Formats: sequence, structure tokens, C-alpha cells
Amino acid sequence: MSKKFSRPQSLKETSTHYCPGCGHGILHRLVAETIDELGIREQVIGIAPVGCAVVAYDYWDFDVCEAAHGRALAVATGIKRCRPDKIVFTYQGDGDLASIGFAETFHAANRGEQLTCVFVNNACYGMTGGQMAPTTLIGQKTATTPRGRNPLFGEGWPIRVSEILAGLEGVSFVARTSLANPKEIINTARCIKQAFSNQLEKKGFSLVEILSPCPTVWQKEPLQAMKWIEEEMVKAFPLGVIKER
Amino acid sequence: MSKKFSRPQSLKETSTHYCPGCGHGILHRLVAETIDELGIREQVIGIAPVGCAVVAYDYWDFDVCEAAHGRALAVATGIKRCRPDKIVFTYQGDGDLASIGFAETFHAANRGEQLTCVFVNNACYGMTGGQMAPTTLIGQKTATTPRGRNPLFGEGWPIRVSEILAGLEGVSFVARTSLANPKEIINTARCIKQAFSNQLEKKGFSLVEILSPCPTVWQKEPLQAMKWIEEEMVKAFPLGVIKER
Amino acid sequence: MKKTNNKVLISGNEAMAEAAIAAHCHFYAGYPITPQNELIAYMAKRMYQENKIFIQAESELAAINMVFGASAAGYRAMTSSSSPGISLKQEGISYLAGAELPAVIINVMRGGPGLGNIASGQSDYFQTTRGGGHGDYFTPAFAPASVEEAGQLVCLSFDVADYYRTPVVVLADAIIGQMMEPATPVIKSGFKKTMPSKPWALAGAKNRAANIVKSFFLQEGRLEMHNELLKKKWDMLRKNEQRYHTYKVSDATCLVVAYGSQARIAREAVDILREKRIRAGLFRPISLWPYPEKGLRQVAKKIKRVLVVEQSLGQMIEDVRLSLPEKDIHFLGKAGGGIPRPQEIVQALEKLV
Amino acid sequence: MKKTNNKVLISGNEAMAEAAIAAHCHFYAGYPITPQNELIAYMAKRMYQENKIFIQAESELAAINMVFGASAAGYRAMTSSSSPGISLKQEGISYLAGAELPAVIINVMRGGPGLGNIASGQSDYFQTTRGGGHGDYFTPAFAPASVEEAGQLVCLSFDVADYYRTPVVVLADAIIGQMMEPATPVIKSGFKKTMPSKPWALAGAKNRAANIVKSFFLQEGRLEMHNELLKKKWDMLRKNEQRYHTYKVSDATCLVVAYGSQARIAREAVDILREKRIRAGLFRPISLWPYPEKGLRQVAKKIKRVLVVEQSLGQMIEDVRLSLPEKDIHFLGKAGGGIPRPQEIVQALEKLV
Amino acid sequence: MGKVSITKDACKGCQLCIAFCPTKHLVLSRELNKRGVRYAKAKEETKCVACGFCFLVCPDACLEIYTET
Amino acid sequence: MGKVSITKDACKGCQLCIAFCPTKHLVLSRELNKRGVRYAKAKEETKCVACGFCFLVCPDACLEIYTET
Amino acid sequence: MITEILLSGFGGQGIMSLGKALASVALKEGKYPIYFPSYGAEVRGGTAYCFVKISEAFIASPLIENPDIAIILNQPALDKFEKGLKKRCLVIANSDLITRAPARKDIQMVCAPLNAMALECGNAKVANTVALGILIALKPELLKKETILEFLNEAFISGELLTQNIKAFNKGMEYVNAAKG
Amino acid sequence: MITEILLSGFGGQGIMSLGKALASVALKEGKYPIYFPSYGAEVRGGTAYCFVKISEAFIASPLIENPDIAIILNQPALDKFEKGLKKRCLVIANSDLITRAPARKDIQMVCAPLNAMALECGNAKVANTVALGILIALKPELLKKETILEFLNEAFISGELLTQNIKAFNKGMEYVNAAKG
Ligand SMILES: Cc1ncc(C[n+]2csc(CCOP(=O)(O)OP(=O)(O)O)c2C)c(N)n1
Ligand SMILES: Cc1ncc(C[n+]2csc(CCOP(=O)(O)OP(=O)(O)O)c2C)c(N)n1
Ligand code: SF4
Ligand code: SF4
Ligand code: SF4
Ligand code: SF4
Ligand code: SF4
Ligand code: SF4
Ligand SMILES: [Mg+2]
Ligand SMILES: [Mg+2]
Repeated sequence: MSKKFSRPQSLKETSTHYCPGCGHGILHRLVAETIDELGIREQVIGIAPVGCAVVAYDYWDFDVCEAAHGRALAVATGIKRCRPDKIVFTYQGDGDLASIGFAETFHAANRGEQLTCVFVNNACYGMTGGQMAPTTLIGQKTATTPRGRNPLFGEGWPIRVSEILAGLEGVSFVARTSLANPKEIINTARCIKQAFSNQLEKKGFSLVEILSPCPTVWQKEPLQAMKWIEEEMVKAFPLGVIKER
Repeated sequence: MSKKFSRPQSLKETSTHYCPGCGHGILHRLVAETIDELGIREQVIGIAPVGCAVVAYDYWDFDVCEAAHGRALAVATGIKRCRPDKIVFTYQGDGDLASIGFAETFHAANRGEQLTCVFVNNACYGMTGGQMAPTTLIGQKTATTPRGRNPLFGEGWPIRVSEILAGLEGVSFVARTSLANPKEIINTARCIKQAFSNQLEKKGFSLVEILSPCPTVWQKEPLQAMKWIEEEMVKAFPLGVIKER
Repeated sequence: MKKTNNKVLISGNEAMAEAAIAAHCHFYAGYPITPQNELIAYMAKRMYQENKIFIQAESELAAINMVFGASAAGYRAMTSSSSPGISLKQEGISYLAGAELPAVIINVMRGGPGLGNIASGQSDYFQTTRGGGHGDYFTPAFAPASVEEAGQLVCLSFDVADYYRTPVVVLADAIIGQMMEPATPVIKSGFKKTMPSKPWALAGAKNRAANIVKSFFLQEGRLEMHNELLKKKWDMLRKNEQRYHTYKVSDATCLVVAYGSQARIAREAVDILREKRIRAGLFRPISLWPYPEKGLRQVAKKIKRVLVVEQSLGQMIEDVRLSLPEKDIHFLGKAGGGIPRPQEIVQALEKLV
Repeated sequence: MKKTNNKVLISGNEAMAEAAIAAHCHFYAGYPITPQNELIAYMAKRMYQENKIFIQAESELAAINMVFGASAAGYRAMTSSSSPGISLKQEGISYLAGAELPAVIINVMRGGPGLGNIASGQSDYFQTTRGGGHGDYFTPAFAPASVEEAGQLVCLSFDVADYYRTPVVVLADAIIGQMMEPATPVIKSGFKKTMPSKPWALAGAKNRAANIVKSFFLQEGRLEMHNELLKKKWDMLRKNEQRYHTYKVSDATCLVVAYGSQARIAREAVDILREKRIRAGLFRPISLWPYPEKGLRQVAKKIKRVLVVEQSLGQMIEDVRLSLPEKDIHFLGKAGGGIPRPQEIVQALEKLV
Repeated sequence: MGKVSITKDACKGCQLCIAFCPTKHLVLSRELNKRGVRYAKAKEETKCVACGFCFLVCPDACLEIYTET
Repeated sequence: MGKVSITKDACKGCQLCIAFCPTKHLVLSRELNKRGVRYAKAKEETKCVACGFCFLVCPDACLEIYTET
Repeated sequence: MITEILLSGFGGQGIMSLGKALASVALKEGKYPIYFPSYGAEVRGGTAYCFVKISEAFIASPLIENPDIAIILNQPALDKFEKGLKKRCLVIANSDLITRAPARKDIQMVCAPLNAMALECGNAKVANTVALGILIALKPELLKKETILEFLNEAFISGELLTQNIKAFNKGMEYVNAAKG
Repeated sequence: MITEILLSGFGGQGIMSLGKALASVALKEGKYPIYFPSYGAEVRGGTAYCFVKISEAFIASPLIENPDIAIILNQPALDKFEKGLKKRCLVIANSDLITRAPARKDIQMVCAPLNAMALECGNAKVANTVALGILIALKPELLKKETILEFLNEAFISGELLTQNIKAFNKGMEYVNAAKG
């Protein structure tokens, strides 16, 4: 018998600190798989965010850089410009990328930096215990929207980062996928691979937005969290390849 | 004989520090006229940016607040939320609004703050002596793009702020106008008035982007600067009402 | 809040939030960060109930500048964060000071530098007392050593802020923010002076000349004058607002100086030393700026040894040195979540005696 | 650059930019702000010519974090700004210090607080020397008093940064940044130690274990240890890198202490005083952190009066007080663009004598 | 029929009013105003049609336009 | 025909693999693993079709799937 | 005398509420409690813990030195905290989730199948209250049964939860008394 | 001896280049110059200025106390700086853009129609070089004519600009010499 599915080489044998059923775990593996498949482990430099994935470097077995909360794409810009032959990517949560770091995100994309961005949309701030994220759904209760997010209370609308960035000339590839089931996970893997390949081909900025379960903050069983993505999240965040060039 | 055109009451009798032919002077008058026409001088609170218009409060005769560079819409949010019965607007340059302050701009718009934003696009940083702005045209030479802005050098593309913000649900009115000739100036006045009326009607966030001449940085005679708007700028920044609701 | 005999069991973070509401804070904007998340969550719930304004800002920068706006509009406004987030607010705090706008900023300190960790720390003392932002300004800064005092000092901060037209920092540490203990809810700040009105506030130029709120003074000499005026304010604050607390100092021959949660830990050490018949006392600064140098000099008169204890590598010690230039000052400190424990303080002092 | 006898006429801003290039600065990111715009414009032009990287960042925050990335990648990296922009970089500087990344940060100081103005100032001394960011860290900081020295200190800063793995601040004031005077272009920093290699740099995990650049230490005790290690570095810097310059101190009975452009102005005052047969001397700190306390104590031995002169309301004076606790220290300062002039310094000293 | 009045010392001499006046009757003065610039002035007062173009384009609000009512 | 192998002590018991296995032959153990949780295990090893769904959804990379080649 | 109590288990096992309950009851009895939780990222996916100190009078230091009492609801908690326990520390351990015996022999460990007992009360989530019952049965001098019941009555205004918690508390008490008896 | 020179006029009148030219020429002659410009927003729409100090040896203080020489190209410049000029300060003023006589009687003012003279040289922009000619004619001890010409030859590699500037410089010199002669 031969192995058909097994732990990618770029994923260390450590077990993670993530909650049971957390999407970060799946995504870490997908990123590691992509890197192994493309054979770029020795060329890759990842940027870990400030968010639940802050210690991603404890799990990935390649070079990783920390970035201050929200500034991953600025840090990535600094690295990639100095080392244009390396493959540089960021891994960022929705709070990190779309709230505090939105200016850095937007401008890196607009400069068309040769970067890959893995954007984890879990509709909340996981690490700090479940506050509203820019992507929190309308009506969703969080620690800072105890009555459910409501634009009428001045809490804003869920931000569709992918659609916005797709409008920028520097951006070559944008897709939104989810982790809600095996099929979508395969699709996510495909899009992440494309986002990395694009960088190898120097096509410009690529981003994959992944709807990812956070059972803890959502206060749902892991399977229910998956279902909630399929049933609720995708309404606000339609899946698909949004831009390809 | 009766006065047909004269200095609005909300514009002080002081002469400005602006360079000859500077669009800020025209726009200051248009804002003051609008406020007078709507009869809201005693209700208005303006936010002056950091940019050439930093001392707008020396020229306007109503309450004005300073804001740190880029943070005008955050300051405006604080004021408007505390004084929902007042009419609060920001007056911001392209560096201020779209570069350093882009996150604040974007999020205030996304929250649908009941604010009016007068956005002065002069394709450069005027106050600091003519560096690249996010709106600088491709090929345009500035102090920091001595070879002409070039996306291939990683200097990014001119950002179409209006189109981007128009995509947000909290935004009710967006128009792009210019100061290139009397007709466009009248149109600008109309749009600014609409942007203020919207706030009176609590319709959400309104923004008018005005293509405005900066003869000094552009190193053009004032009239040539006007022509450059008509001939070059509008190609990158098409005029028109972009969103109305 | 579970209440018994008017004492409630409440955390420092919640007590500070509730005190802000009691102090008529009208506007709060904040951004999540550990270990102050309970504060922002509490405000999210309570401000709405009180018909006041709560905003989860997109960032710390946005939050401090929203506070700038709310304060310019004449309302009591507050923000809170923890160390890295407070670093991001430095420009805004400098602007508040320059524009002479009252505001309350709570820092529930954690371990640094950089991302550091989320354990308790006292490593932002320099930042707080020496104007982490640019320019010649100071912010009054109060450090609570108990949950109840955390509430009190928030109340006091609002009054000091309004009276002197200045941003005020409440410098708590993660221990104070996170721990729950019995506390009497705050009603009054204890600040005696009458609150001035706010004729400078922005409210529309109705029946008065236009108001301008600003920190920019381009004309030659004007900013210099402005700084001279600000200096008078700092001097007044230095004169009037030094606060401290002492414990068993009357007959003490050696003195521990510590603030915040570390002062409580030091107090236990003093008790242990007393049991060992060592005449130790505790000086606890409450106002970190202005530093209670008068009080310290007074207390230290008959003191032979001084030990400064901090959850840092040594920051407040500079103020102790500046206050007591003729004395030999010793230090015990740990940073990055390390906490000098009672027995360590005891040993350190025993070594000196 | 107009050249004669190997001296060129150049501004401080340009000299610093050119020195960075001479020091093999590979990456520069900055954001415009007066009075350092000439520096960023110069870099925009020259870095391209040198086949190096120039980025006009979208903000100061982005710039400092880009520098973080470039440095993590193992390259010499620099950013520059002026006071308000430097406040915005505080979080980033704290991260650099925490992650032990070398970087050079130039601050061409202007008047504060808040937006202040664009005249010369020295009001960011506290921010620079007391870690304006959160956490227990220090950044070596060098203050040039001439255009030539501005270049030299930038060169030196790159070496110090690499050697100690730390961000270094060049604290210039607007006068130094803006003025042109004859200067010899810098070739060498004068730093004697051998530069260490950068095995920690991120370059892909090829033939080695994966590298991690970080300032986060969650596990209990790890951040405390990290801080202890950092402390050793600060202590080493304190021991090795104190720098200063003196003028006519050998027989002096009264001493002026001043840095940056103010030191030059004070030097003129010393000359005037000497003409009046008053034995004045000048102590000019070059390293503001570590403060040259050893040198100052040495020089001050026979000094009766000390006058500290700053373009601020009194910041460096604290370090003079801490260095000379037994001496009576006097102060002359102005903030917000005010500059103590030679005659004012003369008068202030005459009053003391 | 209209009339234009120009606050001489407020004028920065940008000449925008001159360029946009449809009846081309605004000109630059020979003398300098207080600011030291050659300012805009009406050549022939009677030629103004009160269109307001000069007013609209003037960055310094130097002009007032009158009409017969 | 396939075979699934599960690293017992890495499992956090989220049950996603169990939910998504098309042949429904993964179950939760009665015993606890080192982490103190009930872990996923194969009820009948022969039932695995090597579809990899369990592998794909597992956040903790606990599973390996083998096929006959 | 200050009693130091450590409580630890999975998030969701009600460790924090139990800690707060202990502190609240102490306050009700006019004692001085301090409660200190673990917080933030530490809690993610792992073991949560909190500390409670209870004394007759004001407690200066909020630090826990060595717990006198430890309530340990799962194996990782035992692994993490065993070393720091005071000599003769009373450890109330959840035998349902603990797979190995402690290494230390100088502690008093009381094991009970807390999960099973909770289920018997009709709610898996009241394992914490079972532990409370055991604690009070073993250390009646710490807090009074009556105050605890009073507290439970206030905390769960009515209905099933209240009943389940009271059941759980009593079950814990009985467990000890049965063993004693 | 340190000579303090103030130069002021509209932006675009070449004030900054003239200042830098003075400093460059001084350096060429082995003297020690300091040049200090006005910068930033101050310059917008108004009057630009710069200072030059020239000495035989190192100059410590970069500050200008009271100018010995002032080159004043427009009225606002005169308004702004008149008060601070040293007694007997030599003021070279542009009569084309100056509309009132100075209030101070203790300064030496030399007026010349610099704009007109520049136009005569074929370029309105060389008014600054005309002023330089006047200055050097009046203060030959400050800088040598030869070094200036050398400097001009280097600064304008060739062509029209060079010719115009040399013309302008000579015109300035002649203006003084004619008046003297
Ligand atoms: C400057 C700063 N502000 C705030 C924080 C606190 N903080 C840490 S992670 C985080 C947000 C996490 O949310 P997200 O980016 O969505 O990641 P997730 O945890 O959901 O994966 C915040 C606010 C910080 N560390 N630094
Ligand atoms: C934090 C900070 N960064 C930079 C500056 C310097 N600065 C002042 S205005 C400005 C940009 C001006 O450009 P823009 O906003 O387009 O306004 P304009 O002058 O073109 O009207 C900059 C970078 C500052 N004052 N504060
Ligand atoms: S809080 Fe949410 S995002 Fe964070 S580790 Fe837990 S499940 Fe994952
Ligand atoms: S620089 Fe440009 S924007 Fe600024 S005042 Fe001059 S013309 Fe106007
Ligand atoms: S109103 Fe019209 S016609 Fe009259 S001066 Fe102005 S532009 Fe010319
Ligand atoms: S438009 Fe105004 S400033 Fe320009 S020339 Fe005419 S009147 Fe003067
Ligand atoms: S590979 Fe498919 S069939 Fe086999 S255990 Fe996994 S999910 Fe079930
Ligand atoms: S998906 Fe993974 S962690 Fe979850 S139960 Fe299955 S094997 Fe365990
Ligand atoms: Mg998230
Ligand atoms: Mg602009």
C-alpha cells in the first residue's frame, strides 16, 4: 500500500494550539502542500500575522517572518523587493488584513507587489476572543456587537475585500473559496496553488480569500461551523474566481 | 445695480497662502457658498486636513477642527457621533485621504457615517513640495518619481478612490468633478451641494472628488494647469456622478 | 457584577469601564487587544444602554483620532488599549496635548517590546511619563493598585483632563486589568475643583465667533508662545496633582518604591520584613506624572536604603533617582511577564540592610 | 553637490542620504514630511542609480514595517521622517528592537507637539532615548552637529545597527537637515568592530533549518529570558558606544551642555564668553543614548556651573542630572521653533557666574 | 449688462479670469499691487455680460459681478 | 480499497472527519487520548475508499490514507 | 490565613465560572477573595485555568505562590500544574479525563468521575459544580454550604439549570460523605 | 569676520539658486559658507528667502542674527525683513517690484530695475544674477569676479543660459560702476 494522502513535508510534526475544528489548521496544511507541490520550500518566505495564526512559524517548516498586527503586506513588500527571487507570501486574518491593515493591504495590491496573500476570513477576531471583524455578518453577535452587527448602529457592512482589490490594476488573481467541505477544500488548494504560481510567473499581486470556520467564537460545533459557512457566509461572500489575468 | 456674484459670507476676507491659480482657493469658495446657500453656517463643523489646506480655518468663517494627517474622517466620526444634529464635513487632499489615511477613509465610508467629504485630487502632494500621490498619473514626474510614475518600477497605478468607495453600501453619493473651467466649477458646486444635502437628509456617506489644479507642483502656468486637467487627468479620472442613492 | 454590602466582585477592566460611564464618558472608541478586551466588551454593552456612543474603530489610530473629534466636540471621550496599541496612539496623544483637548487613555500594559506577550508588565512607564509622542508635552498618568482604585482613577482622570484640558493616561497593568476583587463602585472622583465649561468646543458658530481646534502654529513665534503656555500647565500640574500612598513608612529605615500591581506585591513583602523585624515601608506613587517627588523626598528623609521594584528592567527608577539625587537607589525588576515576587523583594532588601 | 578640494557644499538631508548609499543601504522606504523632504527626494533619485530599492510608502507605518521586512531579509535598510511621522513609527521601532533587527531611522526634528510647525526643534529627545514605543528597549541614538557629521553618523549607525542587531536613530534637527555647508563625503564609519554575518536572515530554508524572525514569546518565562538577553545588549552598548565631543573644557569652570545644531550655537556662545574672559567650555553629546555619562562626569569634575541648552523645554537635562547628581544644573531652552541664541546663552551663563 | 469689480490687492495675478472671460475685456495691469504682482483689471467696463466666469475661476475671490436689476 | 491511519494523540476530537467520511466508518473512541479527548478512529478498516475527505477536512493533519497500488 | 486555589481544565468545562463562583461566595461571607483568570491566546485550544485566593482580610499580593487546593478537570491541567502545587495540596481531580496517576506523592488527590456524575445530574456541563460539592465537603471551613446554595439560587434565576447545579453540588458533597461514611 | 547675507523674493525669482551660488563660490575660494533656506509650507504662494553666511574660517552658529547684506527682489520681502537688518546693511533692491521706500534710514539701499535689466539680457529669470553683479561690484572683497565666472561656467555647461547669466552678471557690475563712474 502506498500513501495517497499524508502530511506535507513543510508542515512540522507539532500539534497546533488551534481549537478543535479550526480552519487555520486545514489552511496551514494546504499552504504547506502547495509549497511542497511547487517544490519551493527552500525559496519560500512566509509572513505570519498577528491573529490566531501568530505562531504559524511553529507549524511551518520554512522561513517565516513576524509582522506587526495588520502590517504583513508591508513587511512582505520589504522582503520581496530585497529578495525578488524568493517566493513571499502573507497569511492574514480578516481583522489583520481588512481592519487595522487595510491601507497596507490596499496599497501593496495597488503597487502590484509580486506577492501571494492567503486571507483567512472567519468573520471575527479569533485571537482576542471574538470581537467584530470587518467581515462579520449582519446580525452576527460578537463581543463588541452584543446585539448583532447592525449597520444602523453605525457598525458598518461586511466588507468584500476580494471584490474591492480585484478592481486594482496591480492585482492579477483574486478568488474566494471556503473550507466548508472536501470539495471546497480541494478548490481552495487549487486557488492557493494558482496564487503561488502567479508569483513564480511574476504576474503581480494574488490573493485568495478563504471562508474559514472558527467554532470557538461562533459557538458552534465544528460541523455546524462548516454548515454555517455554506448556508450563511457564502450569501455575504459569494465564492468563485473574481479576477484572473 | 445689484451683486450677482460675490464672496460668500462663510469665506473670511483674508487672502490665502495658496499659490496663484491654486484650486484650493476656488474650492474653499465653493464650500463656503454651499454652506451659505443651505443656511447651515451655524451648524457646520469642518475638518481641515494636513496638506496645503491645513489652515483652511483661517479662511472659513465657521467651526473647524484640525486632524492629524490622514485621520480627518476618524476625527469627523468622533464629532458627528457626538453631535448628530451638526453638519460635519472633511476637506482632504489625495495624499491625506488616499495614502496615509486610506484605512480611515474606507472604514468611515463603510460605516456609512453621516458625513460629507470634499476630496481634492491634485495628483500630488502639494504641501510637502510635490511628491507622488496615490493619484499621480502614470508618467508624471514628481520629487519622488523623478523618472515619471511607472507601475513597472513598483510605484503603483493611479487610484480611483471614487469608484472604490462607490462600491460600499454605506456610501450614498459619489461624484467626480473638476475645476478646469467655469462649467465644471458650476457642476462641482452642484455636487458639493448634493453631498451636503444628503447629510441633512441622513442618507449616509457622501464624497465629491474634485480634480484640482496645482500649478506649482505641476510646474505649469495656471491656465495650462486647467488645460492639463481637461486633457490628461480626466483620462485617468473620468468625470461624472458615480453613485447616487 | 455580583454585589454584597455595596462591594462588588469585578475585574479591573470592568471597573474602569463602569467608572467611565459613572464619570459621564459620552464617547468611547477602541480596538481589541489582550489584556484589555473585557473593557471594550463591557463598553460595547453598557454604552448602548446608557444612550452613549461606542465604536469599535478599525485601528488604534482611528480610535485615538475619533476621540480627538469627540473631545473637540466638547464631550468626555475615552479610548483604551494595551502596549503595542498605545504605541500606535502616540501621534494622536501628541495632537491631543498640542490642541489642549481633554481625553482619557487607558493602557493595560503587557509584556514588550514588539509583540512581546500578554502577561503583565510595567514597561511602558517611559512612554507614558516622557511623552512617547513627539514634542514637549506631558500627560498626567495615574496607576491603580487595586480594582477599586482603577475605577477611582478613571473618574479622576476625566476631571483632571477637563480641568487642565489635557489627555490623561490611566496606566494599569494586566494584573490589575484581569483580576477580580471586591470593590465599591465609584461615584465621585474626589477631584475638588470646579469643572470649567468648554467655550472652545465645536458646536457650530451660533451666536459666537467660529471656534478652531488645532495644534498647528505656523507663524513665527506663535508655536513657541503656545509651548510656553503649555509649560505653565505642566508646571501647575506638577504643583497640584502629585499623588501617592504610603504603607508603614513612619518608622521605616528602608523603603520599597513600587506602583500598580507591583506595589501590592511589595506590600506583602513589607509585611514579611516587618515580621522579621526589619523596618521596611512602601512608597507607592499613584500619579506617575507628575511624579510625587515632594512626597517621596519627605518620606525618604530618614530612609537609609531605597529599593525600586518594577515589572520592567528599570524605568521608574529614573524618577526616584531624580527625586532623591543624594541617595543610593537599588533596583529589582523583571520584564516580559516576569514579576518580582514577595520573597524576592524580601531577599533583595535583606541584602541591602 | 558642488565639489572643491574634496569638500562639497551639501545639505544635511542630502549628506545623510548620500552617506546611507555609501554605507550600502540596500532598501529605503519613506513618506514625505517637512523638513526631511530633500532626503527622500535624494533617495528617490540615487537609489535607482545605484540599483537599490526606493519605495515611497503609503504611510510612515508602512515604511517602518517595510524596513522591518527588508532587514529581516538580511539587507541594510533605512527610513526617515520628522517628529509626527516618527511617533507613528513607534510600534514598528519596538518590534525591530524586540526582533533584534538592525535598521537606521532618521528623525529630522521639527516643532511639536501635534502638528506643531516645521521649524527646528529638539523636543523628541525623550521619545528617542526613552523608547517612545512600548516595552523595555533602547535605541542607540546619534545627534549630528554638522552636515559632515550627519553623514558620518548615518554611516556609523548602519554599523552599530548590524553589530548589535538593533534599530539605531539618527536624531537630527531641522537646522542640520536644511543647512548646506562644506563637508567631506563619508567613506567610512570609523566603527572598528568586524561586522557579523546574518545567519538569521530570511532567504529560504536552503541547506539549513528554517529561520524565524519574531518578537513574540508566548511560553511562560521565554519573554522574560529574551528581555534579559536584550538587557545584556543595552549594557554592552552603554559600555562601548558613549560618544561625545568637547570644546575648550580643559580649563573651564562653567560648562554648557548641548547637542545637535544647538551645540554649534552654544559653541559660538563659548567663544564670546572666552573673549569676556569667562572660562566656559562645551560638552556635546554625540550619542544621546547611550548617554555619554562617563565623559560628562570626567569633564565636569572641576566644573562649578552647568548650563544645559536645548531647543525644548528641558529633556536632555534629565540625563545631565542623572549623570551629575551632585551638581546644580541650570537650564535654558525654547520649544516650538524657538532657538536659544548665542547672546542668550552668554547672558544665562553670566548670570550663573 | 454687467459690471465687474476687482479687489486689486487680493489679486495674485494668475490670469485665470482673463483667460476665461468670454468678452476678453479683462487684462493684466502694468503696475504692481501691494503683493507685488500685476493684477487683473477690466479694460472696458461696459463689456461685461455678467456671466460670472471670472468669478467662478478666481481662486482668490477677488471679483464681484453686478447686474442691473 | 484504502486504509486510513489516525495519529491518535494528535486528534482533537473535532469529528469533522467522521462527519465527512462517505462510508461512515470513522467513529469517536470511548477512551481518551493524551490530550484528554475522545479521538477519531476507524470502525472497520476495510470500508475506506481512500477518497481523502477525512484527510482534507482534518485541521490537525492526523490522518494518512493509503491505497493499494 | 490565605487559601490559594487553582482551577484548571478545558475551556468549556466551566473553570472560569467556578472560580468566579468561589470568589463571589467568599465575598458574600464577608471574606476577601481575589480571582485571577488565564486569558487571551493562552486559552485557545488548550487548557484554561484561573486562581482564587480567599482570606478573612484584605489580600495584598494577587499572585499565587503554591496552591493549597487544586481542581483539575483534565490531564493536560495535571501535567501543567502538578509541579507547582503546595505540599499536601488538596487536589480534586476528574478521573473521567485523567489518564495517569500524579508523580507527586506528597499531595492529597481525590479522584471522582466528574463527567459521569454531571451527566447523572442531567447536564454534562455541571462537572464544575460537582467539584465544588466535593471541595466544600472536604473543606467545610472554606465556604459555607448555605452561602453557596444562596449564590446558586441567585446565579441561575430558576428552572432546569438551577436544579441541575444544586443536584451536582449535592452529588459532590455526597460523594465525599459516602466515602467518609 | 562673518558676513551675513539675506536673500528674498518670490519663489521662481531664483533666490535659492543665488544663495547656493554665493555659498558655492565662497567654498571655491576656500572660504567657509553656510547656506540656510526657507522651506516647506512657508514658501507656498508667498515670499521665499534664504540666508548665507560667509567667513574665512569655520562658522559655528548657523543662525543669522542681523544681515550685513540683503538682496530683496520684491515688496513683501522688504516688508518682512526690513526691521531685522543690521545698521548700515547693504540692501540691493529690485525697483521693478518694490513700490514703497524703506522706512529705515540707517540702511544703504541700492535700487535697480532688476527685472528690466534681466529682460535686456534675454531672460526674465536672470534678475538674480544681475543682483549678484551689483553685489560683487559693491563688495568686491566678498567674492572674486573670476571665481563667480568660473562657477557660472560650471553651473551652466554651455549655451544660451550661460551667456545670459554672464551678461546679467556683467550688467549688474556695470550698473554699479556706471553709477560710481
Ligand atoms: C497593534 C495591535 N492591535 C491589536 C492587537 C490585538 N490583536 C491581536 S490579533 C487581533 C485580531 C485577530 O483577528 P484576525 O486578524 O481576524 O485573526 P483571527 O484570530 O481571527 O485568525 C487583534 C486585534 C495587537 N496585537 N496589536
Ligand atoms: C504623519 C505625517 N506625515 C507626513 C506629514 C507631512 N505632510 C504634510 S501634508 C502632506 C501631503 C499633502 O498632500 P495632499 O494630502 O495631497 O494635500 P495637498 O497639499 O496636495 O493639497 C504630507 C505628506 C505630516 N504632516 N504628518
Ligand atoms: S478562536 Fe477561532 S480562529 Fe482562533 S484558534 Fe479557535 S477556532 Fe481557530
Ligand atoms: S502647492 Fe499646489 S496645492 Fe499647494 S498651494 Fe501651491 S498650487 Fe495649491
Ligand atoms: S462676468 Fe463674465 S464678462 Fe464679466 S468680466 Fe467676468 S468673465 Fe468677463
Ligand atoms: S483670477 Fe483672481 S487672482 Fe487670478 S488674476 Fe483674476 S482676479 Fe487675480
Ligand atoms: S479516506 Fe474517505 S472513506 Fe477513507 S476514512 Fe477517509 S473519508 Fe472515509
Ligand atoms: S478531523 Fe482530525 S482532529 Fe478532527 S476528529 Fe478527525 S482526526 Fe481528530
Ligand atoms: Mg479573523
Ligand atoms: Mg494633493
